[in-house]
Amino acid sequence: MQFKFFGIGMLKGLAVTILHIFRRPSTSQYPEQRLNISRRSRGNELIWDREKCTGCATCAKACPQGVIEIVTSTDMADNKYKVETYRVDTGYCIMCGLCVEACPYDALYLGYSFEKAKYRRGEFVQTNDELKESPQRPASGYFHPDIAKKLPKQTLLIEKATEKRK
Amino acid sequence: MLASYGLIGLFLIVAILFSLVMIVLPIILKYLKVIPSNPNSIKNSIFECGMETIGKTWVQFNFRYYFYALVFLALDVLVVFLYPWAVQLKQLGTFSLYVVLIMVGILLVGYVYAWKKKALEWK
Amino acid sequence: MIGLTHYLVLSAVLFCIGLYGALTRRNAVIILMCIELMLNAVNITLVAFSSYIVPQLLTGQVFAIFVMVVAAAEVAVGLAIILAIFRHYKDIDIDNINLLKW
Amino acid sequence: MGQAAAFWIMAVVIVGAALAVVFLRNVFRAALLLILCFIGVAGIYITLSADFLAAVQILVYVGAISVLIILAVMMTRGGMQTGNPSNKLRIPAVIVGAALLGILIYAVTTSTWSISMQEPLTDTTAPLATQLFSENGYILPVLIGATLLLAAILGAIVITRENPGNKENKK
Amino acid sequence: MEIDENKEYIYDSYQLDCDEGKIIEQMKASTKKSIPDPADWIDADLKRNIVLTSLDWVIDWARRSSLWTAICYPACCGMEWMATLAPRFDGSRFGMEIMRASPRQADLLITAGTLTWKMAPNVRRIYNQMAEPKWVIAMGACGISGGIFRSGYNVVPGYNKIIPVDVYVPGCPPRPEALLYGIQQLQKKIGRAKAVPDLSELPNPLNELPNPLKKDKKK
Amino acid sequence: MNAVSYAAQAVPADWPGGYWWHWLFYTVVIIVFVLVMVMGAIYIERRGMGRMQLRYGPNRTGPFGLLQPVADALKVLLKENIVPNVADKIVHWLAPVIAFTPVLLIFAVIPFQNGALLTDLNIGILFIVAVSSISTVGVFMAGWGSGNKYSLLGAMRNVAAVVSYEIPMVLAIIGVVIFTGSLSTGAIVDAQDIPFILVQPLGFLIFFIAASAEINRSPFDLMEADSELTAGFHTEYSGMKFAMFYLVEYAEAIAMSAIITTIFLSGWRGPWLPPWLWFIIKTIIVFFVMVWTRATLPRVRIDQLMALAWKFLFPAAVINLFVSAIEVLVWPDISQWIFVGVNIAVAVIAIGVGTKMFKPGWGKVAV
Amino acid sequence: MTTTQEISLQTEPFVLNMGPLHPSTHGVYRMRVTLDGEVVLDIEPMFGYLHRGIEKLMEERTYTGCIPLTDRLDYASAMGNNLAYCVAVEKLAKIRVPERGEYIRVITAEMIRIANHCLAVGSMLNDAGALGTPFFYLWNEREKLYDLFEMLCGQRVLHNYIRIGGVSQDLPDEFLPALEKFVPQLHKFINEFEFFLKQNEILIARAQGVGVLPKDVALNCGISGPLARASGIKRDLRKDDPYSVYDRFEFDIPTAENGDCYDRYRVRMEEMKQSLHIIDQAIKKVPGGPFRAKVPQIIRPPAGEAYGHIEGPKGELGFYLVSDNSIAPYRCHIRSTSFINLTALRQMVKGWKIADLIVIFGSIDITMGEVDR
Ligand code: SF4
Ligand code: SF4
Ligand code: SF4
Repeated sequence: MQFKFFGIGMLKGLAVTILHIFRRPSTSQYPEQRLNISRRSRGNELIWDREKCTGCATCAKACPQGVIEIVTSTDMADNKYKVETYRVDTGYCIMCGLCVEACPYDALYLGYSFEKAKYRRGEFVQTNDELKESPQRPASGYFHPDIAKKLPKQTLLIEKATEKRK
Repeated sequence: MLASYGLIGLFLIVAILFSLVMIVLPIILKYLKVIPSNPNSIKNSIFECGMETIGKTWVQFNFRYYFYALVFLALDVLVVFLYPWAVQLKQLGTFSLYVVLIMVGILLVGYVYAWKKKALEWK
Repeated sequence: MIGLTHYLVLSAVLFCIGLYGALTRRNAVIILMCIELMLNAVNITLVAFSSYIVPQLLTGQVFAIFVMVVAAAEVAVGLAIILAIFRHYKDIDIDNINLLKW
Repeated sequence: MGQAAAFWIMAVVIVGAALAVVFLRNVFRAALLLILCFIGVAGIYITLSADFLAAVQILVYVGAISVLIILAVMMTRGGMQTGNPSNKLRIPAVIVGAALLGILIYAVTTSTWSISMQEPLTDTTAPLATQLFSENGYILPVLIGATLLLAAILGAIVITRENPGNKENKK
Repeated sequence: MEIDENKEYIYDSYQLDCDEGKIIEQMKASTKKSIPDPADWIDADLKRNIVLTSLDWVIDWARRSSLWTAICYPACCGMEWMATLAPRFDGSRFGMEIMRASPRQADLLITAGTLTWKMAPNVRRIYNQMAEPKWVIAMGACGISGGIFRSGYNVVPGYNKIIPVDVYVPGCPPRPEALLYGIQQLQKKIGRAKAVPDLSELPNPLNELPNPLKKDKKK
Repeated sequence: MNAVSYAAQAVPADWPGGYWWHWLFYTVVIIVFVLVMVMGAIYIERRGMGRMQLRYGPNRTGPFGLLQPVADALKVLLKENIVPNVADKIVHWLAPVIAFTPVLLIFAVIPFQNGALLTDLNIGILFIVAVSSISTVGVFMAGWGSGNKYSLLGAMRNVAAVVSYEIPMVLAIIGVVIFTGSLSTGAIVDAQDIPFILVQPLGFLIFFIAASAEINRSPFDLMEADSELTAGFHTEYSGMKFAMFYLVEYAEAIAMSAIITTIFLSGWRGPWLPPWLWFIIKTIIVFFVMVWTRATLPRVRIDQLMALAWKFLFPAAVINLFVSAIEVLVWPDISQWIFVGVNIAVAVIAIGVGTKMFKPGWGKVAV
Repeated sequence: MTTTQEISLQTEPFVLNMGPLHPSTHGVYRMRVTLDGEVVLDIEPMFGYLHRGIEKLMEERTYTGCIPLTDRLDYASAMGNNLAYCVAVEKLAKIRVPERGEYIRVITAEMIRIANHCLAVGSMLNDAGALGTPFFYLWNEREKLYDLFEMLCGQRVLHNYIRIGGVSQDLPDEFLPALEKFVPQLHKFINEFEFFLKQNEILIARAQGVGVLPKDVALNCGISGPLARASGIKRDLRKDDPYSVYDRFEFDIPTAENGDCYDRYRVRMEEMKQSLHIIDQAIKKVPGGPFRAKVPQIIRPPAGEAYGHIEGPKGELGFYLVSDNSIAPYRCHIRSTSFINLTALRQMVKGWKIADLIVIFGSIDITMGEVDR
């Protein structure tokens, strides 16, 4: 253990900390200042487009969790599957996005919003129409580049820092 | 002089009362049902990272502190002599400085001995 | 009015409590504490005499300081002995330590 | 008036604490009450205008000696399961103590003391220094005191030191 | 003091392990049903046990604005929990940067991570040792339902099996903002509930649980 | 002169017949001062550390988060009280009282302004040192009385720290006393035409380090090192009892800042502003330095803590003491500015030599 | 060995429980520590408080479906786990990754290395008692990386980005410019941080010479990564067994001799610089073209076995996969770095103080998810 002169290293450290007081904090004050999250954000919900869905259940197969539960009935007139129930338990889903990647008909999106805290466990189970896209439930651009283009640009901490340095 | 210590004594009483009130207040509030209180045996058991304690709780402790305390005691008594000396130094003159030097020197022998015998080492 | 006698009686009481403890207790640490009580009793006497009989001289207070020095030395060595005994016998009950009873 | 009140409070505290030290079963609490007793004695010193001594009392007794005692209590806890029993000497000790107390109180109350009418010194620190360190002061006792402390340190370290040859019979 | 290289300074742990196993088995057996969400209890019958009702809002405000958290971050959600406290999101703005390692001084248990059965008695114990009033936020899919590991034999499917959960925050892991949102929901709840319900009077499965302490006594 | 300073001077120490008023006034002032300053200290610490760590710190509760300490205090008051069933109950309950009372007593002799203090004792400094040593008994009782291993470890560490740091601290004070020739706090402030931080730089350093070790401030906060001992000696404390220890921690920090202000920073003296304001400003600055070091430095280890005290601070304090004594005896009437130069040189040399000689800690125990 | 201690008294050792819910056991590690006063006589590690059965769960998921599971192994550096797993599967199924995919992988792998070291150094300093400040500075940098990861794959922590045969999505347009901005900034930060702490006396006293891991012990325990390099073992899979396109980059392997906590700290800081160097080179060379090989949604590798390993941020991270030509691995075993590095803990801490135990433990840099799996 060699020290040059006792206290020099500590003084250096003290200098650094005191200088940080004069820097702008990197905090974004959440409820008021919101960050633009990533365009590909995997928010905490699934969005399902009833019109586009063919009931092929590729998503359910791709899901490693088995979160998606699809009940279909065959509609004889159209010679198509008709989706009767499409149930997702978002309290169980891990937002991995594999189902979205798998869906061949672009009928499934991950949500863009993340403020989904609930008081009750039961509220996480969502079925059919609760899964629709709406202004409260925007879709994210994960695996959907066309949606990603429309979403606002992500705020980056790096840019904040570099701007300040200039 | 007693008057000023009287002030301190009275203040001491207030200080003790103040801190006692701070301690007793929650008990009163508990009976007013402002503070919840649901003791049970798990709650009242010892916290040790969420596990039960292993072995005795009140373990016998390390002897090593004793050496520090020993040297501390001797030096603390030395300090008692130094206070009046420091106050009166200008009037007492150089002679007292020699006396104190000798005195400190004597005790420093003990200090050095303790150091050499590694009593001041923590192992 | 509080006079010298009050202090002396207080000191006597304290001394006797200490004495009783030192004679009857079997726990070595408690005995040491009792000895401290006795020394304190003596100190009270010294200071009381000093402040009632020679108020301008402080001789008693000087003595009291020396008593404290002695007390400190006594505690240091006494506890060291207790610890040494404890280390050997795992016990500090004076009655059980035959070594000192010869 | 104030002095009387302070004296009686302190006296009660001291005697009560001292009795508790002697009779309590829990050694740690006894040590705590010993500290209370020391603080009471410091109060008594203040009523006797010995303020420097009172501070020293707290500094040395409460700050140092009691720390040592508490340390010893903690370290020797293994031998303390039995609490604080008294030995067979109880009755003789009561007799001796009571007799001594009687004699002392008799002596104290019957003798006449030449009480000086002078006011006690208010600032005791500087005169103490003069008494201790001036050329005709108590220099030799001071140095002897220092030597005593030195002896105490050395002795205590030597006593508590582990004797290397001793290791076998311990295990 | 010497350390003997070959000596094992370890207490016999076999018996302890057996005990631990028994406690876990008992716990598994006794927690077949999950504990109902406290939101239901409070809405159902709000027991106002406060005399000074006019001071309610002050009390709630105080409790709301200083939620000290107990330490419990078993797994990955702990990363985002740290990020919540870190400069970018700064949970300290809400007065909750003080993490008390001792549950006695904590108000909020944020269960940031997967709970295995082996861990369950400990978490239960920590929760029990917290001083009331206390709240629990189940963070992440694992906290809500066992998440990705739910199908494993060893994972508790959701913290609400063993302790009552006040707020569930979904995500795997939830973003710090999502957690902060959850904390705000909890704060709202503290304000709304006026007083904390007296847990002892409610149908509380906690009361019927094995007591790990008693088991240890026989040793 | 505004209202507060007028009030402070309204009751001089020797106001005839005003003994009780004097006592009542200063009792109230001290308690209010301590409580307000503790709240302020908590706020400063949390906001200051926040800013040093690139974040804001509490800013939601009340304007600028100023009510945060109030909310904390209120919440803690309303928490459940838990007493462990293996605890020594009386000791457990009394420990906070024992820890808190001496801290309040310290303020009795600290001059807020010229003559504005509860009482100016002849032995003021000695009183402070003596009283503050009682406080550790409270910590000790807490550690013992809880019956928790972590608490006990914390309490033992506390004893170790106190045992080690009291001596250097006292010796540093004696260095100051040599210059003033009095133990009274008022006289010490009066003697500081130059703040003693310049006259006694080494003494100041020693005192600052020793003080922060005595009151468990980081980097010496080993008693409650939460990364090692969960919460140290107050692991088992909840509710108001815990709040008392929290209060003690900050009240001690404020007390130490006030003492440092009095002894080394010329107390209430200063140009332009009213004296009591100077006193408060200086106290806050010293406290801020404590926060600053806390935010920067890692924690030392227990053996390093002791080594620092015994092998570096103690010899340095002795050297400082005798250098001061010789200076006072050799040049009794010279301007103190000379001492400033000499003592700074001595300090630099002492630290330099210490750097060469001093090895912190011995690390591993031989196995 | 001999005692140097001359003065001592015997005390009875006592057992202290550290963890699972202890502030500095990085999750739920539990040790029973036998203490003599403050000195650690022995520790008994206890595992399984985060045993989540990842290896077993992988046997019932498709090969792609396993990727989210690998994320949760070492959650401090999820991208590295993805990569290691995909490397193993590609070996098993003999898939070649296109150039662009390889470069993206290298960039993300180095980014996660930086992020991981930020956390490792920060939490070690936090354990040493630096009350958050260095931790938060480092975390601020980590946060910048999180931003970039989020831009790539929409998640901050558990990325699930690297896929068998490439990566899941192409780089967004604004990614490379942002990364270019980040590199000099991190350089600047590292310099500032070294100024902040490198000479700090307390840190040196706490970390230098503490918890020495001798070279032979490290080799015998199979230690890898920064821990081994701090003990003087110059071993790095990126150089020794180049996977991906690492052979095209120039970089050094920082090593140190003493193998103490301070060296581990220094090696990690140096590695961050080297990673930046690699990123710098990779940004300039990223080719166009496809980012992912044509791989069917559900792959069925031929029966056989493969071991794919990479130099993860914590050391060698390997996946051993056995396939029986079904859609899910027949057996998967993970050579988890943290677990193997942790085996050295007991030898490192014997005889140190309890405070050192925390620092040494912090300096190993483990993630419980990986230890217990
Ligand atoms: S996001 Fe993942 S877990 Fe959730 S439904 Fe889709 S595939 Fe399943
Ligand atoms: S994969 Fe797409 S189309 Fe098929 S069932 Fe799922 S959501 Fe519908
Ligand atoms: S919810 Fe997801 S991120 Fe959180 S602990 Fe579980 S697996 Fe990890």
